Amino acid sequence: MSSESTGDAEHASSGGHHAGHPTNQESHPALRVRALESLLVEKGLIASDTVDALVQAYEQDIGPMNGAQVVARAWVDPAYRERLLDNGAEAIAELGYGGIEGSEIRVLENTPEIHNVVVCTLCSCYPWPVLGLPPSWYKSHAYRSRTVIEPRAVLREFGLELDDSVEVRVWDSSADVRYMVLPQRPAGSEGMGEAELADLVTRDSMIGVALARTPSGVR
Amino acid sequence: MSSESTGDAEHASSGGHHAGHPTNQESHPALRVRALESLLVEKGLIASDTVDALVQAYEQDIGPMNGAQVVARAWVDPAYRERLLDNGAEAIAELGYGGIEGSEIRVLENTPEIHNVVVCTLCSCYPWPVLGLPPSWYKSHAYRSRTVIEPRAVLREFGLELDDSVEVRVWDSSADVRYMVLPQRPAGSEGMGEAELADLVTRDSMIGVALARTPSGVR
Amino acid sequence: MNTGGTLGGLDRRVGQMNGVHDMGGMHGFGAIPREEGREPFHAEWEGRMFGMLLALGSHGVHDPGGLRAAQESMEPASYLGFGYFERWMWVTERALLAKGYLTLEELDQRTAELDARPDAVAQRREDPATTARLMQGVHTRSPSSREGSSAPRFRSGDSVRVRNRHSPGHTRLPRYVRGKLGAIARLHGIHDFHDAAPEGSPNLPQPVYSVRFEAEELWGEAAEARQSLYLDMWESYLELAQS
Amino acid sequence: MNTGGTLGGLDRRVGQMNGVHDMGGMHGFGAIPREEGREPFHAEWEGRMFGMLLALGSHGVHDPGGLRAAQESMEPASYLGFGYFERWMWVTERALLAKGYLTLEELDQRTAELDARPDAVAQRREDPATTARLMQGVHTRSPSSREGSSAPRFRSGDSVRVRNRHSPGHTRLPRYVRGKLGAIARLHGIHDFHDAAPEGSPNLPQPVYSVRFEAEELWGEAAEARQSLYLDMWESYLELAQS
Repeated sequence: MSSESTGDAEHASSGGHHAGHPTNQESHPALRVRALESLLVEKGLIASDTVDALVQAYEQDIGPMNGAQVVARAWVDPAYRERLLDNGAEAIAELGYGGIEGSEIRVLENTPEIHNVVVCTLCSCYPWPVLGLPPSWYKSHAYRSRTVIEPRAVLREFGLELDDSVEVRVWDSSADVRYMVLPQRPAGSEGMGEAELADLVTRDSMIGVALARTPSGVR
Repeated sequence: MSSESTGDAEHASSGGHHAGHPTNQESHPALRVRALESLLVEKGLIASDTVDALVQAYEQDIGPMNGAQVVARAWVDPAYRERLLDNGAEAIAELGYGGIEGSEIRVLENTPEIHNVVVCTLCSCYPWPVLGLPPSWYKSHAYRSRTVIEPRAVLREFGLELDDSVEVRVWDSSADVRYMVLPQRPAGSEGMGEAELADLVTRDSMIGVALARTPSGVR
Repeated sequence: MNTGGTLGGLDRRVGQMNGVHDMGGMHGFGAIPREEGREPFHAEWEGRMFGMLLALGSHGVHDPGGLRAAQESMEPASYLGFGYFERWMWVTERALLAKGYLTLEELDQRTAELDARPDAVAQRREDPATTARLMQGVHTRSPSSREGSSAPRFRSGDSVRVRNRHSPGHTRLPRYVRGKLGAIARLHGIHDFHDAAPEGSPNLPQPVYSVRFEAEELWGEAAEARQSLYLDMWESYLELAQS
Repeated sequence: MNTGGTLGGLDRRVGQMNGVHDMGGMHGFGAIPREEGREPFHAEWEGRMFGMLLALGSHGVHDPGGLRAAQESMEPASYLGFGYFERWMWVTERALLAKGYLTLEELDQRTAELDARPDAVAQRREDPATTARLMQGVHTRSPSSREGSSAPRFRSGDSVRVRNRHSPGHTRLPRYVRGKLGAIARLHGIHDFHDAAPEGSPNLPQPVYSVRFEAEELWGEAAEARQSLYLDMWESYLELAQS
């Protein structure tokens, strides 16, 4: 298997031999990136605290916990759910989320009859404000190539076996609209509050490769 | 540019880092092939003289000089030309050529109205008995990908500018039939004998990326 | 996002229409890798690279809208062999070199210096005002819809045929739908158009539609049961199908 | 060529229908590399590798007809990154390992030994009888046409539509013609069929046709002036077009 398919971390350790790389010397990406940052700071093109703040934002503040709140709200508030399905980005902004890769977000509702799953075949487009940066598998060549031609096989790899009566809708994010799935509210979650419900909403369930957790699976 | 695009020799020198290669250790192909041959000889799976004979055959005996003789004969002998265009492999066998990758050979006649050019997009199929093993450029990803979609641009890279009135026929060798082009007999070659004519016939003219040489270009 | 300008000389014409990045429907990439390390950054350098990429964009050093096209100008074997953040590193280096902000010599030299002194403390530069402005954009929505002058040509339910386009240059039209029959599901509004345009000709905003395809139309007998596919398509990708 | 059997466990089902090897019409591979070194072998190891490949085939160690499919089972980045003879090395190693003729350990060990002793003289083994028999095949034609029991379905001039096939496994049907309209130019006779078949079902010989396509049909507006394309196609790839 290529380093690509096992995530970037492993790739980092594979070192040089990069045909086509515009450098004279082969070097470990970690070292190369340090050199790049050092020069850009020195030349005043970037500030260290800007990079710090961006890293911190996408490591800590901007992630699937945001989308989970959106989903939980939609589960308890029918009027919000309607606004969310009608204009995702605006309804998401009501909860304070928005920004890069979130200008247009469309929310797709899973039902007993229709299961939605999101992919980006041409690159790795993803709704950053609600889900953060994509996980490695979403960026993998396997996920990008296979999801449009054999979604049921892909979902089975994620442990999700759908009945043949369910329509699988695959959304390929080729333009400026980003997609997020509104998973079905799990049975047994009646009477739970928004915060508790948000704990049931996983990243994978908002991409469409999994269902939301059932309460028994949480407690 | 990748090592691929500059031929195998350069690639050989680029060394290891082969993700997906079924070996534990990264090694130079030259070394690996020596190890492989050494083991296969030791185990009695191959004989050294067999490998010697095969290398010698494709380095010295089986090459475009064979095809050139076929073309020269067709230029001087109309009945042979007819048999050649009707059943290439049989007519080629009349001159003693045949063997691996030559079971079915179809010969394509270039005319003032029609220019034929041969490619193999899925791999590198080639009529070995008449042209030998293919040159690096024929095996390159660039030639394989581009020739079917922009043959005139490809031919221009080879220095061959065809008038827009000429139909360009591209032959993609996807099955068991192999293709060879019968180039137009050049002006000024009237009265030349077969051996002299064969000297005008280049490998590239039998693939279709060039014309046969004109006598002035030879002498 | 800003879509004017070029990425350090790497404009959309260097993107590849039928490139290896266009992998929808391809076979051979194996199982989906599920092992997860630390996400989203598996190593510190990935985070720094990502941060630099965004920081440079806010300075106008590159055009964020051209980043997809720039990646496509990578050699195919490298595109497949590189990891996600390595591709960004490649694109960023290229942009900085092309615009003259850096030379290859100084980058190589600095790399060698740092290699020799692994414990060197990085020089820092603080710019709280710029950081605050950039972080505002990270957290605040700016809609990408445009005001449209021309009325959309298609209506929901219209049967459309995707044009069989194969011109070189960047596009957002994947190969697997070209020539196929679909149906307009919804109008998304008027959006900037990102495809490569002939030099000097403007890329005017166009209506973008969500178009539905049945899996059988795309994949023939290989299609799975009850699958549909939705793709966002600019109006110029489509023509009304003869019914 | 022999088309039965498998290549050391690498049968045609591991080949890739929509694989990266199917590169007709792709962009991004740049200019055609024209520098020529020594041809056909740029280095001694390339010739030895080639000779071994043919020598092993004559022993039934692998199935020459399955070699194309076996190459397609390479990971895409490796397929693109390897040179031509390196791909054969990969396929040969795989076949020998899978059939148990070699173990990875002994191959690695021998490689290390030879690395340590670069001047070691290779052990030789002579087998003039086998060599003579093999060289006879190298120089003598054996037709690949088969006797056909069923009459060909199509006649020259027939308008045919290429089936939109996307099943995994080896095929000789390039992606760029699927779904397209062509015309039967000529019948080549009955040939063995090489595509992946479901396990246990026989791959019966079929008529093979030379089919002509107009470039506009394949590439739309990107087509060059007055271009046509001829492709050899097994009968099951085609259906009569409604006219």
